[in-house]
Amino acid sequence: MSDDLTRAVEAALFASEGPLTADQLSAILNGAAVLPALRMLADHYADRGVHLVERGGRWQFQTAPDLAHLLRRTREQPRRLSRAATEVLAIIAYHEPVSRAQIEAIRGVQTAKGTLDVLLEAGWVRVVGRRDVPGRPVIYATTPDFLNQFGLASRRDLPGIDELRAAGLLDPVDEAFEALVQGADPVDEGALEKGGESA
Amino acid sequence: MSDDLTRAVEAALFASEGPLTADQLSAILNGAAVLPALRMLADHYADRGVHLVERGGRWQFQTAPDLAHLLRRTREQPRRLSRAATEVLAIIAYHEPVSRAQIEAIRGVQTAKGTLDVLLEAGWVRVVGRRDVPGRPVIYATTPDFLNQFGLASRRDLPGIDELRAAGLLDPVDEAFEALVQGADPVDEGALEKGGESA
Amino acid sequence: MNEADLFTPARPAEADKLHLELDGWEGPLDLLLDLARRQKVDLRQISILALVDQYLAFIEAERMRLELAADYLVMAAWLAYLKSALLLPREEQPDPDPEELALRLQLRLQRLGAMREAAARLMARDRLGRDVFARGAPEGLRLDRRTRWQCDWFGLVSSYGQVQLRTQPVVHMVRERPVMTLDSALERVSALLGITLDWMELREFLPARDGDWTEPRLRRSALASSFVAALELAKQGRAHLRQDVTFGPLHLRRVA
Repeated sequence: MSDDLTRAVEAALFASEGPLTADQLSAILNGAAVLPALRMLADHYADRGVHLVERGGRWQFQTAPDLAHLLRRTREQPRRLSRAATEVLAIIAYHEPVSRAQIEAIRGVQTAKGTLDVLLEAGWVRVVGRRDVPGRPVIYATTPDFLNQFGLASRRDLPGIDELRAAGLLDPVDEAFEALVQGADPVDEGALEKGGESA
Repeated sequence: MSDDLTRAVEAALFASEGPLTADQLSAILNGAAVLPALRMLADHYADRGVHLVERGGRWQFQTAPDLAHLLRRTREQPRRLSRAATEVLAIIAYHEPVSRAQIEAIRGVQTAKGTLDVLLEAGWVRVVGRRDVPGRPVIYATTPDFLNQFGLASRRDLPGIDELRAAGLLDPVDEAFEALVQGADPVDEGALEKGGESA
Repeated sequence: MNEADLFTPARPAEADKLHLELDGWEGPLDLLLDLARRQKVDLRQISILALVDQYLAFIEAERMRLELAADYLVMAAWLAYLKSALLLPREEQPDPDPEELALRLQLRLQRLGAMREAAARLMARDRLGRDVFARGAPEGLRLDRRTRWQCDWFGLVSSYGQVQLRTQPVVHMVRERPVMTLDSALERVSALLGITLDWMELREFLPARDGDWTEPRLRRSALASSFVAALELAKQGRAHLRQDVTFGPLHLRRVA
C-alpha cells in the first residue's frame, strides 16, 4: 500500500521512455517533493524482480541484475565495443575531462577517429568544451547515459577509482615522475617527449 | 517479498516489448508454471501506481487508470489572434448570426477556413444553425466565453459605429496607420497586412 | 586479452594468432604492456631491460609482419637505444639519463595497465540491455500542447472599425483645376487644321498667352490635350504628323 504521490511517481517512472531526474518528476507531478517517494519506492522494489535505481541523478526502473541469465537470451546483445574503444572509454571516465592528446599519451598509440566516434554515437561520451591551451583542443567527458549503461550511480562508483587515485595512477606520467625524482636534476623534457611521442 | 519465479515473471513482463501470454512467459522461464506467479503479481500491484492486467489472455503492466491525468500533461501556449481572425470575430460579434458568405461580403476578402477554425477552437464562436436559403449555409454566433473574454455583459455593450468614429477608430487607414507606427502599439501590427488572410 | 604466449612466435599457430590480433593491438606500448604482464609481476618491479630484450626478440621473430605495424619499428629503435644506454657504464651514459627514460616507460605502462584493468571491470558490470533491462514498452509521458488564443477588447473593436472603413464605398474628390479638356482640344485643333495646308508646329495650336492662359498648369494641360487630339486626328486619317528628331517639335498638317 502506498500513498497517492508514491503511486504517481511509480506510474510516471513506469510510463517514461527514459530515466527522469527528481526535478523532471516533480515538474510532471505539479511540483510535488518526490525524493521521499523515490526512496520509498527504491526500498520497496529492492527485493523484487524490478529495481528502482538512480543513475547520475536520474531515476529509472530496471530488471534485477540477478535475473540476467533468464532475460538475456530473449534479447539482442548490446553492441560489442572494440578493445580500443573500451580503453578509450575507461580513460575518459577515470580522467574526465580529457583531450584526445591526453588519451593518446596514456595509450601510447594514436587513437583512430572512429574509436571516439563509436563512443560519441553510443551517447556515452560527449564534447564538454575546449581546453584553454594552445590549439584549444576539444575535451571529452562521459554522459549520464554512460552511467546508466554501466549501472553506476555516479562517477564515484567507477570500479577502483579511489584506489587508482590514491596510487597516483590517474596522475599524468610527468607528474608521477617529478614526484619520484624530487630533488634530482631537472629532466630534459625535449628528449623525453621525443621518446614518448614515438611510442 | 516474493519468490524467484515471481520475480522472474515480474522482470520478464516489465522488460517485454509487448504483452505476453502465460505460455510465452513459461517458454522464457524454462517451462515454469507461471499462472500462480501472475496472480500473485496482479494482487500485489492492484493498489500500486502500476497494475498487472490481463487482456485477451496476454499479460502486461500498465499505469493505473486513475493516474492517467497526471501522465498526460497539457501545456498552454498563449498566442495572439491574427489580424484576419480578429476581424472575423468582430464581424460575427456585430452581425451575428452570420454565414461565412456574409462575413466575406463584409470583410471584402475571402476568409480562409482555418480562420474560423481558430475561433471555434478558442471557444469564442460556435455554429448556431443553418440559414434557410439555398445551400443552407452554416451560421455562426459568439459564445458566453466570448463575452467573458472581452468583459462584456452582452453584445449590446459593443460600441456602435458612431462611438467608434468618436474614438477615432474609423479614421482613414493612412492616419490610423500613422498613429500605429508612431504609437508603436504592438496590438495591431496586423494592420499592416491590410485584409490579409494570415490566420 | 590475448593469452597466447607471445614469446614463442616461432610456432606457426601462435604467430597466426598474433597476426589475427593485430587490429586490436593498435601499437607498441600496448604490446609492451602485454610483455610486461607476461612477467607476472608488479609493473614497478619488472626489469625494463628484460622487457626490452623480450620486445626486441619478438620484433626480430616477427620481422615479416612489420609492414603491418610500422610504428613498432620506431618503438623498437627507441627501445634498442634505451637498452644500449642502460647497458653502458654509468659514466659513459648519454644525455638524457636512460634510467629516467626507463622510469618514465615504467610509469606509462603502469597507467595503461591500470586503465585496461579498469576497462575490463567496467565491461564486466551489469549492463543495461545485456544484464538488466529498462521498461520494454513504456507508455510514454504525453505532452499535449494547447494554444490559448489571445485578443483584447481594443483589438476586437478597432479591427471592426478597420473592416467598416475598408469596405465603405470609396468616393474620390478631385479638386477643380483649370484644364483644357480633350473635347475642346480636339475641336480647336481640327478647326485650326482647316485653315492651312502647311505644316504647323503643335505649340501653334495652343491658345494665345493671355488672361487665364498664362497659367503654367493650364498651358501644360492644353499642350497635353492638344497632343492627344493630334494623335486622334492622325488616327482618324484627318492629319499627318511629323517629327524630324527625337524630342524635336511635332508638326501636323491637314490631309489633303
